[in-house]
Amino acid sequence: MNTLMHPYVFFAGAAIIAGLLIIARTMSAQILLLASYIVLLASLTWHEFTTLNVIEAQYLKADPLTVTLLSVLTILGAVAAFQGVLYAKHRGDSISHLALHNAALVGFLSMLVGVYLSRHIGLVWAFLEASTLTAAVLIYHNRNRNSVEATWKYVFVCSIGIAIAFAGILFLSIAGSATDAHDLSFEALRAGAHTMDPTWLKISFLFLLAGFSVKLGVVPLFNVDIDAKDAAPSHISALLSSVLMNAGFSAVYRIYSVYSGTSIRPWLNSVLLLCGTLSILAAAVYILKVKNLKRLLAYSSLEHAGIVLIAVGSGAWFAALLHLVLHSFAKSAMFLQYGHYFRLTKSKKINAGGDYLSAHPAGAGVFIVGLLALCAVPPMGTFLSEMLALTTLLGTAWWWWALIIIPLLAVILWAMTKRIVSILYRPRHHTSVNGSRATMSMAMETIPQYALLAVVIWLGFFAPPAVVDFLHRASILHP
Amino acid sequence: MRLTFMVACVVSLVIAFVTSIPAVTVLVTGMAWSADIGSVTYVADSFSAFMVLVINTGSVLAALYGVRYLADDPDGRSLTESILHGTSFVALHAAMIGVVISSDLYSLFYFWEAMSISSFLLVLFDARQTKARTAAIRYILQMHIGAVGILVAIGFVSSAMGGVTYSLVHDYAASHQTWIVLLPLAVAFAMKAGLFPLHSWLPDTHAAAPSHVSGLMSGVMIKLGAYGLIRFGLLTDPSTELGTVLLVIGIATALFGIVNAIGQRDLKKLLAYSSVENMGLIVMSVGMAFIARGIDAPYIEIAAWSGVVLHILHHMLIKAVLFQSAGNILHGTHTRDLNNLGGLIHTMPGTVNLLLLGGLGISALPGSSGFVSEFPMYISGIKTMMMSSTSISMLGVFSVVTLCLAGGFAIIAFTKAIGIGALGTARTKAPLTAHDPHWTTRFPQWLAFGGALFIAVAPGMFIRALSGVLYGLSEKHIPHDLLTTLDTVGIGQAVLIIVVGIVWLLRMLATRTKPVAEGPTWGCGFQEGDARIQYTATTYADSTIEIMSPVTDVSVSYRHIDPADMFPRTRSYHTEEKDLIANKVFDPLAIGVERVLRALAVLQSGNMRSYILYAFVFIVVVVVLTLAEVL
Amino acid sequence: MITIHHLPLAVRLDEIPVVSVEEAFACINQYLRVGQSRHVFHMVALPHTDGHRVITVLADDHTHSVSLTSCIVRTGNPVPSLTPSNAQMHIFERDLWERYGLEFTDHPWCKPVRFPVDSFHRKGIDDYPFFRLEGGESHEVGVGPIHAGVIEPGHFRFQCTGEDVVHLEIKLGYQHRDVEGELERARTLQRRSVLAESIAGDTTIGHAWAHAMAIEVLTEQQCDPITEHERVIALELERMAIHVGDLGALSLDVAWQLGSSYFGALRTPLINFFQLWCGNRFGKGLIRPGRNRFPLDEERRKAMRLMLAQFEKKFTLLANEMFSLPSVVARFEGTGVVTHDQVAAIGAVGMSARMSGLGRDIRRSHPHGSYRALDHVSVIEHGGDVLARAAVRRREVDASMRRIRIVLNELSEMSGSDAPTVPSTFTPNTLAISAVEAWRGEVVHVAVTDQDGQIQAYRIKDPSMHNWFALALAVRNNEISDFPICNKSFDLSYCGHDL
Amino acid sequence: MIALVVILVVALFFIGIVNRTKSLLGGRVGPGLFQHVHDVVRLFRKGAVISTTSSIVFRLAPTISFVAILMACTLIPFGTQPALLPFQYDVVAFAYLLALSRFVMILAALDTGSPFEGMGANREGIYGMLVEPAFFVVFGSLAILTGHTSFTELFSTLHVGSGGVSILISVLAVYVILQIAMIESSRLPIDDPKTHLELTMIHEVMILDHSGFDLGLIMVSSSMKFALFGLLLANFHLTPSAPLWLLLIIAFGVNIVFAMTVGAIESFRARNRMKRNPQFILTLTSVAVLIYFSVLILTNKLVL
Repeated sequence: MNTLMHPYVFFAGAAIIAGLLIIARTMSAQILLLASYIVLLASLTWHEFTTLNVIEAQYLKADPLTVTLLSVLTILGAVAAFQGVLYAKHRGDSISHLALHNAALVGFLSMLVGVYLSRHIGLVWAFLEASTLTAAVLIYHNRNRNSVEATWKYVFVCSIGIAIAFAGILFLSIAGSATDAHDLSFEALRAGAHTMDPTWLKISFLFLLAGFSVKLGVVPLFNVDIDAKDAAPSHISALLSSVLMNAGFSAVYRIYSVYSGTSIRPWLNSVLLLCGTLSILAAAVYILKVKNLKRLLAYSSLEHAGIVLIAVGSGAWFAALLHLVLHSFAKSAMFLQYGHYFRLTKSKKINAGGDYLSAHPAGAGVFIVGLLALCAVPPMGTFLSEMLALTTLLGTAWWWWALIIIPLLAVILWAMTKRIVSILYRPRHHTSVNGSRATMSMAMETIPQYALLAVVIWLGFFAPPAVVDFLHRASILHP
Repeated sequence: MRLTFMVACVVSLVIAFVTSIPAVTVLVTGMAWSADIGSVTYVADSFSAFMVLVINTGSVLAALYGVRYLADDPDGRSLTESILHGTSFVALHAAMIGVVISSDLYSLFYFWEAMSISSFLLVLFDARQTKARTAAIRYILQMHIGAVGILVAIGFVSSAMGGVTYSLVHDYAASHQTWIVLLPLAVAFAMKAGLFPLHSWLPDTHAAAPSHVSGLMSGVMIKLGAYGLIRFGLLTDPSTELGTVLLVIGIATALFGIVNAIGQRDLKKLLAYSSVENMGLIVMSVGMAFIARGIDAPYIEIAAWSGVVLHILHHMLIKAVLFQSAGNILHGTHTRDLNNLGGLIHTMPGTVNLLLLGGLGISALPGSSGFVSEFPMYISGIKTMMMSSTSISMLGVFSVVTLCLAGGFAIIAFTKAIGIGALGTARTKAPLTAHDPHWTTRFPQWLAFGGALFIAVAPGMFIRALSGVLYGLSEKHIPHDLLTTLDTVGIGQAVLIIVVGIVWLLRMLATRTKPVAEGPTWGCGFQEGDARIQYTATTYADSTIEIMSPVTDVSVSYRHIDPADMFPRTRSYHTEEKDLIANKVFDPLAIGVERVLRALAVLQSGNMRSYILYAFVFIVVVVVLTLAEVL
Repeated sequence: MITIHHLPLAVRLDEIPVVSVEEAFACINQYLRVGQSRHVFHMVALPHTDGHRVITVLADDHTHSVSLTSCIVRTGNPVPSLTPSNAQMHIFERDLWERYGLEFTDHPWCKPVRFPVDSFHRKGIDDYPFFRLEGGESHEVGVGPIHAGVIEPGHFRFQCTGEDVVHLEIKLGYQHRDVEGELERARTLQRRSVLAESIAGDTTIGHAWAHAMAIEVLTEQQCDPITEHERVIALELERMAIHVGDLGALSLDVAWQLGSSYFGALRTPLINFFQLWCGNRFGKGLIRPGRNRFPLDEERRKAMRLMLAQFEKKFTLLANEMFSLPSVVARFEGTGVVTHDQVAAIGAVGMSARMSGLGRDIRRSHPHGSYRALDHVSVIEHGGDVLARAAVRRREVDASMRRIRIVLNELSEMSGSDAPTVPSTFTPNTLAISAVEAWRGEVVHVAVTDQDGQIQAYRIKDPSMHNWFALALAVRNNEISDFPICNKSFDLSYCGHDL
Repeated sequence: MIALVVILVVALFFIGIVNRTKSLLGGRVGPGLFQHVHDVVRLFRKGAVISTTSSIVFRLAPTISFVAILMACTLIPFGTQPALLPFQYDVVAFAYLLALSRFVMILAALDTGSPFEGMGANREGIYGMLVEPAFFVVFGSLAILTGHTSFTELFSTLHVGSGGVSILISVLAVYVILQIAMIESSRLPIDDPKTHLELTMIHEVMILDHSGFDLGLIMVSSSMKFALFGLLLANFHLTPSAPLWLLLIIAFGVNIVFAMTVGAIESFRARNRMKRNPQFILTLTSVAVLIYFSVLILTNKLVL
């Protein structure tokens, strides 16, 4: 099995499945193919877990971070694929429409696998660019004006971002050209970084960060990400908010870990803090006026990405990774539940909701627990990671940043709670036509959402030491 | 709903039972209980054990009441809601116990937040009403901001000491400036305790919460704020300065709370402000104890601690009685507005009797537990007046004057609550159709009142039983004459109650043969008198509010009659009581912050060019900041 | 509009012009617009073939004249109200509305004066439509009709916000003695005089004199100067007695026990002099049309001088004490202020007007009897508060004392003549008006005779009619605990209102 | 025990003396000295009229109020003779028993649903609240001066003439306690029971609807309240060395003087404006604070 499951095998398999998906014209075939892809994904994850830190292709190697993110990807990918089928069923999409969607999904996920596995900065860049294209198909899935605009913008801005990142890579190679490190693989860079010119390094990091920010969904290029999450189907938004963000993180974090071996580490930290703080600020600003539930969730992702960057910047890497993972689960659950919300109210608007507790009791539970997770309060794991991040920050020389961040987090908490609670409790107008109630099947559909949220609690507080230890290893990229 | 909560009630009882046994053991043996759960150590010394018992009693009372209260709940609730409510209740109970047995800041923070969030979820019960929803959200926001204090303390202590156990906090305070760690913690605790000026969440939240929860929050949860202040005050070797600060804050809180209680016409808000007052008294007494420790006056210290301990007990029991009575009234009449009540004693005698007894108790009148719990506070105050230092003596004067003023105001507040709400004639139809709830609803109330009565007649016994707690707090033994004084007070109270009984019997005997006629209340012979000829909650408070206008915020909407207007048309008179601090400080602040943030939102243009521009702006900004050596 | 320059007057009914309602009302409005020197004396309605003939009597203080106008108001035909433009008209219009069912289209305060709202069924006496503050947050205080003191019945309804009174409304009319009806029905002078004396117990002389004057003018009789002089003494003595008594009552209400006891004691010699003069302490039976039944002979004049000398000494002492005692002055000052404008607007009369700078005084503006020769100077205060009212009383007591002394001196130089015999039939179809400045203010009696020379209508206006409203204004925005002293400082008549 | 007897005896004639003083000063003979007692006895024999609006609170209140005053009586010593129930800090209990009596009477007043009684209740609550600081500051100061904290111990060492320095303080304290007694009993300048106007009264208006036995109890309570303060004042003058008969004479003498003072005050001044009462009572507190500082200076705790 191990030998069989080489990344090449995976990519080949993925390509075949994608191809079959496009031509398969029956629902059962689609489901079968998707399931086989998930199995493929799972076995790759298992394979990489067993062969940690082994260079497999020239530039593909799995470290604990890769495996962690792959696990998340597998779980969320499975849920999203399942949800995608349901989504198509509810919308009554044609099978070809679904086929395209599924193929794009497979492609998208596979590209992210590539991002996670790559050990070469150029390769990372390439996989990310490729993920943009597949993601565009998924965002475009609804085929309405809104999604056209969002897709178009997404592709355009992503390209710009990629271009900026490419400039960053160029600057890096300029920095590296003066030294022996011609190879842009992470190992080579780490070995040679300390000999490079700090100024060039700084510039290249800036460009890389700015370029990849579009994937990570942080300042400065977060806007388009928000628009995309708003326009995409809810299960795709869930993926954009979780695994794609993880991919962005993976890229930025690996670069960061390379550069942090040099003298510019304090500068790197402060830039990340700045970037994180600005993200949280932006989230606070927009979340205050947001009227659209989906955008609310998207802005919340912006906030959490900011927290992750702050955790990285203040040195709480474990907290950063934990937060990233937990957020992936929590936010996915929320986005999936948003799908139910939309089905019940036929609207993205928060105002359209109300008395969700009676309309969809099971879904209301997801919203409540999800809200708690996103607000990082006990007994949610996010509480632990956020607390670790902030207390670590308080222990650094930059402790006063916390005085800016904490009030902003409070504002976000207030705004989110207010909106979600109003969806849950505010009595609906009797004149409203959106008085429909959830069906039993919808209640059953919340089971995966609860499962995701259960992971958030479990990982936070009852995780076995082995898992915690593995996460610890994953968060420390350079010994 | 009822069934779910019954499960919660049973779980709560189990928790109470399981935790009370070690707590009692600790109190009896004086040996601290300690256990490692996971990687965390939990410790219960005698003070924690005392708090555990307080929490258990309060929670069990609330749970018992809640079972029946929720059975009368008129709204249809979904299963999610029921489960949420029950779970949150149990979580709150457990989290409160967690708070008092934590021995490091991490677990404290965890339980603290858990306590906030579970109480928030409990408050959400009635969130279908906009007011309750707003109150709940304000509550969680303020709690969240407050809890940041603990977070900050964790940050400082852990970075400096490499850990956050209480002993490390102690070491940190000893080696650094104490206030760096104490101040943020104090903010968190003061927020929870509802200390002035951080009290503004309390009245709204208590009013919004279902009554069993209000009682629990007011009787128990806010006490944990005081617990935190005491715990960390003691950890950091309290000084006279710290004591003075707490004393002053306590005084401000007590007076502010009770004056504003008078202004309320919402029965539950009135009770909530009274809780603010009582927290003020407790914290004032804590301050007194710290001062006494600073000047090495053991008698005063013990007296002050006795006051704290007895008052925590007394307030927990009496507030349960009062809030649960308010709950009965709310269910019976569907209103909390005193201006709509009146005459309840004829339709809901069972509830009003309890309200009366509770009112006597909370006003600290002789014959009640309130009197014995304030008595040691007076002892410490008067004794402090007699100290040699002028400044210390004046602090004593302040505390004594506060106690007596608070007592006087409490009389006004609770004669208002009872006299306007329950006595007289009905002001609207609501009280006429009300009736007492099922007797089981009143069972926990009588239980609580019985406990309070027991404290009232045997305070000495309680203090003896809690000597371990007092020793734990002060490391000193209780002076003998303090015990005798308290014993005498208890006997005196018993005598008072008995003599009232005897005189009442004598009166019955004397008037047995006398003719008794019944007639309308004297109204100067006017025949068309109606309920309008009665003081209302608003006008009853008017004079006090006028005297105390600097600390109250009552807005009147009423168009004055012009002097030249000889024949005024009918007009209406409305008042609205707001919280001075919330209305004049926090709300403008929040609005200001929101306005600034909203102003920043212009950056979201939807224009793609500007999106891309941001990337370059970001890069340029970082470059500039780097060149300026800011980064 | 017919204008006559002296009082008492008698005017033939057909001399009073009858104009249309609009014209009459415009005329009244125009008359009153001139200023504060003019006010309404009375408004009388007489039955007419198809409705009522409303005769309005207006007075001008400067020109010492009285003007009359009249109009026919048809039954069931609402007419515009004068009240919105002249607040002082309200009580007269309400009176007409209540008595005769005349309807006013825009009367802002069309409420009963004496009877229940549904005055024809008269079931509930206490169903008065009080002004009220809505919202359920203020409360009402109702005082009366039975009061703690031994006084007449009347109900006061306060709209309170705590200790502060927002509005006071007064409901009187628990007695309905129907004095006016009795006076119309009475057939002998004797009975009429006795009835007139008991219109208001504390204004015996004032009402008796006004009545006597009305009869005198209807019978075209002249009193001799001695009688007129004696009546002045009686009127001023009554004024003194009541003022002193009220100062005592004010003291009691501020709980100044010395003042209450000694002012009470000081009142005694004054009313005891009436006992000496006419056999009872209230001056009853003294004044009859055309004559006084009891002469003020030399012996009584001496006794009076002596009494006044003793009284003056004690009174000055006690009054000085009262007006210098800080605790008393503090209670009086600024309490129950009625401003000059308010007083003018509601057409207050007598001391209730003079305490706020409005010098309305019949003795000066429309002098009757000996006052015509006396060149009266009114006592005027400007504060408008309880202190001003107390001060007016005190100064009027002094002024009355001086007046009595002057008149006493003049009396001793006069020689009497026989009293005229007053016939019991009157000039037919005549309207007679007489006015007396009693202690409370102008007492106006209007008598109308039919073609047989019998009294067809007898209308009395006690000054309280105007002044009750001043009390209501005085209490507005005051403390409710100050109401008793405000009330006592006006000391208005319940029965004078409820005729 | 002796204190209780003295209080009961004083209560018999106190109001009589006040009324007699007022009548004499007002130039009248006035009612007999024991008219008050006759009234009470008559009331005890009478039946009652009870408002249909009222409840058990209304009926129970006079009893509780009476017992509270009675209990307060047991705290007062007679010179060196200890009180019936002496304990440390019984000063607090004393004030709170008066408060209890106030509390129940206020509730009884509100129970009738009458505007007048609500008015009285409201005023009683506020003035009672305002007067307490003065009381506590004075007794706290006396505690500082003597080092004792119960009435019994306090008065066993403190009396006018116990050391020249404390005369000033005693005089001030007597003044404050006198005024407190006047306020607690709703007499001038706060209230005047004679006015008989519902709108201006405080205590009298609260009991408008009480009749028969209960009204009798209330009247007994208010007499006893006066006597209670009378004995407090008398205690300032009871020298421990004097024999009992002399002490009794002094005690009754002080009470007679007290009653006559009340009568005189009520004759020679007018009542305060209602809104000025809080200021007036606060002035009393400032006198109490003056006492406090004098005591601090006297005991060398405050060095200027």
